[in-house]
Amino acid sequence: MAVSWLSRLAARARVPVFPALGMHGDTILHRLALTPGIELVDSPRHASILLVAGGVPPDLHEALRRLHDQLPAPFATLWYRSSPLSELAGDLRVDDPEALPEALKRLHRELMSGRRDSSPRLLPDEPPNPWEGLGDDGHGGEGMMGGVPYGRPMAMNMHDDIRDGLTLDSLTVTLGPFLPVLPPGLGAKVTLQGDLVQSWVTQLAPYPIALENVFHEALQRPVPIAELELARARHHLQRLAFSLRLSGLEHLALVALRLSRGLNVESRVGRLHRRLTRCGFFRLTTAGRGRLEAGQARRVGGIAARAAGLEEDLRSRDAAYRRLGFTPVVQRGGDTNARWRQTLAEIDHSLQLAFRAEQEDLYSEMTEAVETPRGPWDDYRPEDASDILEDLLPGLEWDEALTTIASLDLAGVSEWPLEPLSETSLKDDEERQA
Amino acid sequence: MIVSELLLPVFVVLATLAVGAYLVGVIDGAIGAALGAPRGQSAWLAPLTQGAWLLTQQANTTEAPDWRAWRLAPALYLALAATGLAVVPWSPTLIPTDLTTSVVLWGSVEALATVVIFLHGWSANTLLALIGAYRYVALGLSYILISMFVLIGVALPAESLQFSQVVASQAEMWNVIRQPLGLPLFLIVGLGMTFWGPFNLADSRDLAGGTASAVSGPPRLVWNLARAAMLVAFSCVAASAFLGGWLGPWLPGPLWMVIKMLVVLAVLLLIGRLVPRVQPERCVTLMWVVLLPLSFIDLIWAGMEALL
Amino acid sequence: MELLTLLIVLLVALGAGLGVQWLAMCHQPMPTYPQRAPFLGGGLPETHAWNRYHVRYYPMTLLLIAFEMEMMFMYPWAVVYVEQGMKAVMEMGMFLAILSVGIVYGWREGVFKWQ
Amino acid sequence: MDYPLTVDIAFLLLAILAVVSGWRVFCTDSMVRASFFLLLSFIAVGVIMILLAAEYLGVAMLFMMAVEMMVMATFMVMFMMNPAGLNPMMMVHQHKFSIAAGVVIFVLLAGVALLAEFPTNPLPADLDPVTSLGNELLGDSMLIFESAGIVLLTTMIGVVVLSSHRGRYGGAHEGSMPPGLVPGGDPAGMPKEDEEEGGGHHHCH
Repeated sequence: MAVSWLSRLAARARVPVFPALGMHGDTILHRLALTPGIELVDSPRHASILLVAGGVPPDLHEALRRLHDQLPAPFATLWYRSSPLSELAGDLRVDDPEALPEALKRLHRELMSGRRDSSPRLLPDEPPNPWEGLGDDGHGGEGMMGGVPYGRPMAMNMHDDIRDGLTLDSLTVTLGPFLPVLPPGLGAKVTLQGDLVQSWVTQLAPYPIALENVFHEALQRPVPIAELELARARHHLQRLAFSLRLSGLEHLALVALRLSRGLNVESRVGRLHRRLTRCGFFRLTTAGRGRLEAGQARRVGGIAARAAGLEEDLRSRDAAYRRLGFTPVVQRGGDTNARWRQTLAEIDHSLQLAFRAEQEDLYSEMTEAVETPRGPWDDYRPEDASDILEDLLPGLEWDEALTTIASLDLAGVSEWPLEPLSETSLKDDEERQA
Repeated sequence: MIVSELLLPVFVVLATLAVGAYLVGVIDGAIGAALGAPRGQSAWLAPLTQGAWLLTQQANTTEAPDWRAWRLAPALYLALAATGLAVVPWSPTLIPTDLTTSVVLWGSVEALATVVIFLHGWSANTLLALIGAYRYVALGLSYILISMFVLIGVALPAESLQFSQVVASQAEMWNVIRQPLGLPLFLIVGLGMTFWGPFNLADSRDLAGGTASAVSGPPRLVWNLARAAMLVAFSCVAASAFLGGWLGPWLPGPLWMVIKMLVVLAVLLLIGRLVPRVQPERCVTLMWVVLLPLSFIDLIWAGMEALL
Repeated sequence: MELLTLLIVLLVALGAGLGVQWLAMCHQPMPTYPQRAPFLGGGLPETHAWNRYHVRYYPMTLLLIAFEMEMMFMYPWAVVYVEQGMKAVMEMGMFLAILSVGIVYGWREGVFKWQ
Repeated sequence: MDYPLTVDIAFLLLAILAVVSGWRVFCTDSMVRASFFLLLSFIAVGVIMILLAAEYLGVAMLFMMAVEMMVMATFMVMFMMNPAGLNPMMMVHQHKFSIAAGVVIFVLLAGVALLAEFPTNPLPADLDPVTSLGNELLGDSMLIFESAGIVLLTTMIGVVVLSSHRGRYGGAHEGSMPPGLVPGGDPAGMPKEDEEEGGGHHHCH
């Protein structure tokens, strides 16, 4: 009796969803973040549903299995535009973004009421190394530091520290590809000493990002500049939202997402910029780290380059843009802080350009190259640059390292454009709930 | 006699703790909704459903945790919150624990909280929880001095280390006016103590939940509850130290206390949502180089004011 | 009586905290090893996380111990402050001035930064 | 305010707690546990002090020890192999000597406690220990108090000198070179003989 009452209450809770992102899965997260009754959580231990969004490449299936097994029971897995792992072939798959929130909620309710069993464990129940009954006293350890106590060796690799030279233990772990604070798909082998990154080796490049179709079209025929610039602003706003959420500014992240969803030529970003300045975003969370050298900045391109003072923008070669009086915005500094100032300045700039371009009904004229939000696309698409992290991150504290990664747009550009989501207005989502 | 001296105070403390922790959830949800979070179910129900879900979830473990410490830490944090709340006077006669050194006892609750939070992160034996634990120690050891200065500031005019005397000394003017720097500094201490908002270094998003990243189910429920309870205890202490505790016209003392406690709570939760997380290194520098000198000034100000 | 109240409050809170965890867990099977592995976004650690953790702020902690020792003198001082008047002001002013030298020195040497 | 039985029981329980947790410090494998067992032992002693009407000292004990044991735990973890005690180990050395020393000290202290004639000097009931402590600090003990301030300042400076790696003029491994008085000039306040070894360009005039 008491239990059924408890589970009825639990069924009405916000659905805690842990997203494991596959290719192009991040767009649905922007939508879920604005959906009532859904909570995107940071750790699989805090979730009752594992949402696999987007296709997961086969070489990541093992990592996905590990992640799947880390959710505490009762939990379920939902596959959004992704084919379930072979063991989970019977799982729910949803392809329609409209139906996703309802499917998540139904799944949670079914789990709570016991109508659906918890997802099965995929990996065998074995310790990383056998330990029971082994070693000096039956728990796998040998001597002071040796053996595999409780299944794992102890940390004992004494590298000299890069900052103060104290020789203490360092920890080597592989992170990702499903760590929500990293760009989707990024995996790395990281050695930490204390909370300081000693070395970072990028093992899995982040998934290529899909840009809106208008950037692909711009390489074939003139496209309306207003449309191009709005798409650019949308991309940057979504990146900004990710970083704001990481910094604990949930409400401003939602402001940025809402802005990006309802973006039109009349939209302005000045208010968001002022709110960010006032709450101390630039001073408290993003100061002075992650500085790119000119060479690195050029390699990454786009915002990162211009934030480092390089006036490189393909738009200034386009006659139509020149008619609008376009000159690239640049910042000095090239650090995390400068990149976010640059991002906000460029969003603002894009919206102004879009406004004027719409009034004059201007089309882009240059079709051999286009400046994408990710960087210049002329002969080649912007390529993955995540290996610069190997030079950039050592010596940074964990939080600084993550804010630095969040401020950089490193993934390459996918050859396929973004599939347009059917644009029901945001209001509908929210009103349907109320 | 037993009822009025023992049972009533115990009941008051425990009830405040439970109801207060629930209200933290409600107010935080309401503030979130006002700031634009998508509106789902009513804010009144949300903490209950969340709690119910945590009760039904399986409790996670890690490969080789320090079992006892791991399970003790949330309970100890809750017990510390209860201890902190017990020193708060509700009226001139209703004071659960009226020690002559209750201000110092509150200080030791703050110091022990650091130990407990560290223990919660350490004993999980996972990387992200460990980083959270050590980060919190940096914060905990930094705010403790500020808290001491600020609380000594309120003890000066009271000529006592007893919260009831501190409240009584504010009969003419509340400390929030008399020592204008005190309350803002103390609020920062409170955010640090509960690792809330800008000072959420222990359980932050970049660590996937930090010290709580490996816990689920009932232990996580107790941990969240304890955090909210500590926020309540802190608000009560702040209300007695700076807002004149039970003092106020027309209404009975305990009611004034509740009102003031809710005001402090709302301010804390609002700051928690509006300010981004401070980077650990900047946080330590900020505490020692900016806030500590400010708390010096607060003490000197309080001293001058007390003599005049 | 006061201490008894405090003790009861403390024990009830502690007991409730432990009880909730224990009640829900006493009839639950041990999670599988893959579930118990640390969460690193699908990645794996090579070793246990417990290690000789390189704390980056250790000079600050040592400075704190020295400073805190001082601060314990300030509580009794605060109680007699108004009674003693200017004498108390002078004494504590001198005392704090000496200590602020320590803080300023530490700050100049970068003690509050990560080592 | 006379309830001897409860106080007696409380004292006994706390004393047992203090002794047992003090003993556990040496049995446990984990440095963190050892530190916090010691903290628990101190807390028990602190509460006993509160029971003995030394309220301020008791509470101050809780306060100080919480901070100190926290710092001790971080350092123990930094400097001990196998800090979490994943493999069992023996932390106790020189058994015979320490047992003998322990017994001797226990006998001495117990002897003092049992045999000494404690003065009976009843204090007025309204005496507030905190106030008298404060008056003492501002009275006869002022010199001691201020010298303690100087000693602690020395401690602080010593701590910074010994532990801080990052100096005003760059990292400690580079040698702390003060900047020149003119831009790019020689380090200020350095003895002349430095020029003989490093500064070859000084001779080119």
